[in-house]
Amino acid sequence: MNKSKLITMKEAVEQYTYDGMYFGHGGALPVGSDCISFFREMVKVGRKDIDIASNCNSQGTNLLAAVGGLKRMEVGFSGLEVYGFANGLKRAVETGQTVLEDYSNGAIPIRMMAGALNWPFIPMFMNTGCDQQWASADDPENYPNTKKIPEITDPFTGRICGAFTPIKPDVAAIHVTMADIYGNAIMLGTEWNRYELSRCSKKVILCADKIVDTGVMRQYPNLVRIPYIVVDAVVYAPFGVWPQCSTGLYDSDEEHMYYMNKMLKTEEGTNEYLQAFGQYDDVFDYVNLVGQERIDKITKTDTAFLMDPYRQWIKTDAEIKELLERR
Amino acid sequence: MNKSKLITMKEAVEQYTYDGMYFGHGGALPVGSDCISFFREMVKVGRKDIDIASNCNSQGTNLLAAVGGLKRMEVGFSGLEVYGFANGLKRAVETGQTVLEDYSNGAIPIRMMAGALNWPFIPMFMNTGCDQQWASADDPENYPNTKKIPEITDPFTGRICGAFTPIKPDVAAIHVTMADIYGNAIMLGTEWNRYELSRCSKKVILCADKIVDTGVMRQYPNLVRIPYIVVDAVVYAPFGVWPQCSTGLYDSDEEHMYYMNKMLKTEEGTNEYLQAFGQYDDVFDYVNLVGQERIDKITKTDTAFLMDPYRQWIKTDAEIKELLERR
Amino acid sequence: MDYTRQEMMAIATGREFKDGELAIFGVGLSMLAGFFAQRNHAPGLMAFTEGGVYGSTPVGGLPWGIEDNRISANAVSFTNAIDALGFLVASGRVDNAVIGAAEVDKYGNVNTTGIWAPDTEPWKVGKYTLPRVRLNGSGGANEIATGAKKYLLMVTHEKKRFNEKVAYISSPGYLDGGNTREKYGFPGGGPSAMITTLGILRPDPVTKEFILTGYYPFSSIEEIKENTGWDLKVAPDVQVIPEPTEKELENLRAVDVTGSLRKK
Amino acid sequence: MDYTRQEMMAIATGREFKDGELAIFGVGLSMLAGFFAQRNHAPGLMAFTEGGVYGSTPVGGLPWGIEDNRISANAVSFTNAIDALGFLVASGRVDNAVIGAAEVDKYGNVNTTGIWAPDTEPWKVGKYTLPRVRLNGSGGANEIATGAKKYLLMVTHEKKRFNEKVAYISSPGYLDGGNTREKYGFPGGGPSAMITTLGILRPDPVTKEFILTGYYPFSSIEEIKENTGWDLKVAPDVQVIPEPTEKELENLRAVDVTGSLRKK
Repeated sequence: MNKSKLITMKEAVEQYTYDGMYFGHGGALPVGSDCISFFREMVKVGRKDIDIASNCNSQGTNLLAAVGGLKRMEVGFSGLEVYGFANGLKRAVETGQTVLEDYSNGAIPIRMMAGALNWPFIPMFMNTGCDQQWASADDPENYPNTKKIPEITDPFTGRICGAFTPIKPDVAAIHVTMADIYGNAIMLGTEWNRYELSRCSKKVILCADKIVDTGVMRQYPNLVRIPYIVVDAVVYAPFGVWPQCSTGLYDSDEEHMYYMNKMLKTEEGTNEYLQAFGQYDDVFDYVNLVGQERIDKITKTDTAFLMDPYRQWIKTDAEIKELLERR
Repeated sequence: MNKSKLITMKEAVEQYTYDGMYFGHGGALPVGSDCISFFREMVKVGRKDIDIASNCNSQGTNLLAAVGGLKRMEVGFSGLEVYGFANGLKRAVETGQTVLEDYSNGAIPIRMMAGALNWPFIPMFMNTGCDQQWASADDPENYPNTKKIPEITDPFTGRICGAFTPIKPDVAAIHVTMADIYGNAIMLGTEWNRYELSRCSKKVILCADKIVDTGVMRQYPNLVRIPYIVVDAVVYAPFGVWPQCSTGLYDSDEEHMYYMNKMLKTEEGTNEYLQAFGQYDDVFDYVNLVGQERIDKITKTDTAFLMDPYRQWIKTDAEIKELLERR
Repeated sequence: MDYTRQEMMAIATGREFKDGELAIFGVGLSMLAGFFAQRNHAPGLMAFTEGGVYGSTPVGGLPWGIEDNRISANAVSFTNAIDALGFLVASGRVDNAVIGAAEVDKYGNVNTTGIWAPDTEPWKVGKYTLPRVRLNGSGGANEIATGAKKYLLMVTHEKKRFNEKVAYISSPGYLDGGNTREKYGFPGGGPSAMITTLGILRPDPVTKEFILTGYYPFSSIEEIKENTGWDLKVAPDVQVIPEPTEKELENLRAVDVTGSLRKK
Repeated sequence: MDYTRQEMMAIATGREFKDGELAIFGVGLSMLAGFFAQRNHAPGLMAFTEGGVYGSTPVGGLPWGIEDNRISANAVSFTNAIDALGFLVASGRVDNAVIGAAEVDKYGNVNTTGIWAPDTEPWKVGKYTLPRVRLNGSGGANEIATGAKKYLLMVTHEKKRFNEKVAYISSPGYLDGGNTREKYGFPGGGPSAMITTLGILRPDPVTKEFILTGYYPFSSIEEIKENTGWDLKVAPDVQVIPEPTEKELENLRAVDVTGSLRKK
């Protein structure tokens, strides 16, 4: 723990992502914490043919699909909950641009855990006896499919269950509430699949709403569910989850959620959206784009008190800029 | 979350434990947090024929074995680390009183996780190709044994691995640093297997060093790895890990660790030990038995600062007595 | 009394929850039904979300999603998806739950994945063609369908949604009826009722076909049969479901602060 | 220079660790060797414990156990056993590790489980008889043996501990040598060295039999062969292992604050 891993968003996307990679993101459900600004950056530099292991669609995958960058996706839930269908992804799937392989919300994180454990396969009673088992978008000619989730016999009781493959992404970008420069991270709110994802991916990039001093880790080591040893890079990503919510820091931006999803319905709308919200230089510039008015509104969150114990350790923008320059 | 689950140690052992039960405990490693005073109470009331799933021996299992109450144990590590062999358990195994079925420290928690998931079996590459697989204390006549960890073929790659049974104890007693009366709990220090154990057991009793107000849970919900819904009873267990350590609260009592283990070497020594340290009425009486001198020594721990954020929510003994009386 | 069909459905659903049960709800309607039950008659109902949010009630209106800050503001515990969907739901621990459906069939199988052009459904053509309309996938409903001791289907009663056979089974009910579900060893017991905007259907204990067991004061057996895509059988003891009591309506509306169920 | 055999063994072990490696040590000797390496030449060595204690160094002396407060006082992260032993060790992520042994054999198999009366060993009699002396079991060493990319065996060099075949394999080395280990698909590569109080043995690349590759200034090939229970082969390029440098000894003793290795 003797080397800073803090790099810029631009550097992270340049150095760690590439066309055709198998990518994992996390991630609470559609409206919860996900590394949305990391997806924006990937879209900005035109990453394509991305294969994604996703516990759940978010505005990030919705955007990547809308620009045609998403080749394939394994996912449990492809909508936006109360905000409706994810129009960008929906369009990509219906036109055949994105191959969507369906699992459930429970199966994806468990397959990531199995990847972290480096297990050969996992025997389970979920996703069987239904079209998650019988229909395979990767192998559509064979229905009912017997290879996606093959049947296996429990050697102890003789019962039949389904065998699942583990997930081991090449790269994962993970939103966290706070991270230090070494890669120790604290998440507030549900972890969803982020803990398992940080262990099953070959490379891990943290997108942190706040960069904090390591002092907070030593005071609250039980909160540090992602320690430095599994992390390759740390990115300062203020409002990186916007327009979705980051527990403790800001609420969902309802207006923008609807607006963004509406725009992603068509190619033209997507271009228009990117003209307005895809043009910025760095994260500081991006925060200006989000704008003070929106920020004032979304940071009035009922969950703000959850951040109180940690405020003394938060680094200012000036300090973060200095840390980046000092490298 | 509308009902107090706080009961006394005596009530917990009376109401939830029974001869012949399949019991889980947790538990860091031998010298770390385990519900030692719960074991003392089980010994006091003479529980016997206990079958234990244990990630690791501790002074609790060492004591239970020493009095002949341990029928069988599945365990990863049966010693006391730098303190040497666990003499009570060692004696019980060598005389054939306790059947000890060996697994590793990794396999036991994973089997508990599989129990929590209610999986049929788990395929792994650990504990195979060695006597954990070939030697079964439950079925000693068959060596090499093919039923304890049978071979199974990965349907995706054809590789051979071992199939393990899940663990689902009837009852678990779990040491936690802090619990509220509803059963929400915070652990400081490594969880070891306690999280999985709280999910795989049919009944769960928390043994808490401190009883706290629910306010601490609402301030630090990410620390609450054991929520009320999986908990049946909460017991106030001050110095409940003594002579082992409870991170944030007290260190190992080195002198007593050696002394206790030395006494457990023989039946006579065990009786003498219980004369001195097995006679008390309730947990308040037990704290007197531990004694102020020892308490002063072990509470001077370098980990004390880890408790600082939570002190304002800790209930006093008087408040706890009132909560117990008010039922 | 003045109430909407949606409110009747939410109250009828809420009545199925008993005090002390372990329960999981999705967002929207099903969460309203659950928190209504907790407020009305089941104060000890233990609810959690798919992501492992425990001990909380929504603040500031219904959450936009189940990991929204509105459900996170007063939690006692945050864990993760494997905890909630794996350890608690898929394992068989949950007592009761609610799932929604775009399409259901007479054995309680649920489709939330896609709509196919006629006669292009995977099971008809033997391959997995692209859906005409991509829906949301199974989400956590598959864990509920395979793991919950029992669960409720909450569906707007329209003919296009109630079919002899669903295009795609996202979450298995009783599959082809009878004991065909048993083959898969699911820890859960299967759907105990379809609670709709028109009435309540429950499975025949042997054939597992859903039959009409209750209708609302404002609906009728005839209306329900007309809006069901299979030849719906009617239970000999079919009953009129009591309309909401004043207390029930009051409690539901206290939960539905934004009045989302009152829109007709 | 004045140093003990235990100190030589700890330093020789520490030399095997490179900067930036992910490593796991047990308590006692192996932890001393590891923290010595971190202090001496591998400041970026990333060490953790079986229970998931990350980023810490011992305070107040060597820990009594690996979850002792002495190793918990300055951690940056506490997780759990599945994280450490499952996700990091058994999975194949760990670069190097140290395990101890009560008994080893010529293929690097380790026994830490029991001592049997002569000719009652399970593999000789075809049943699992009671051990004469019950030892500690495999602990987390089995995960290291099956999962670590490579690992070191640290053993006091006595004839009774170095046998043709161990009574019980607690943690597999190369099993019967050659490619017999491969059948089990372990993610890890097997033991890379036995570092003893008398010298260093390494496996032959083909037969996997451990042969003598180095001895200390104070030991000899003869002494080592005499203290080994199998017919120990000697590498053609066997070397004298450099004695501790002043800096090494200083750094080791700074870690071994209680002088536990200086006791002869």
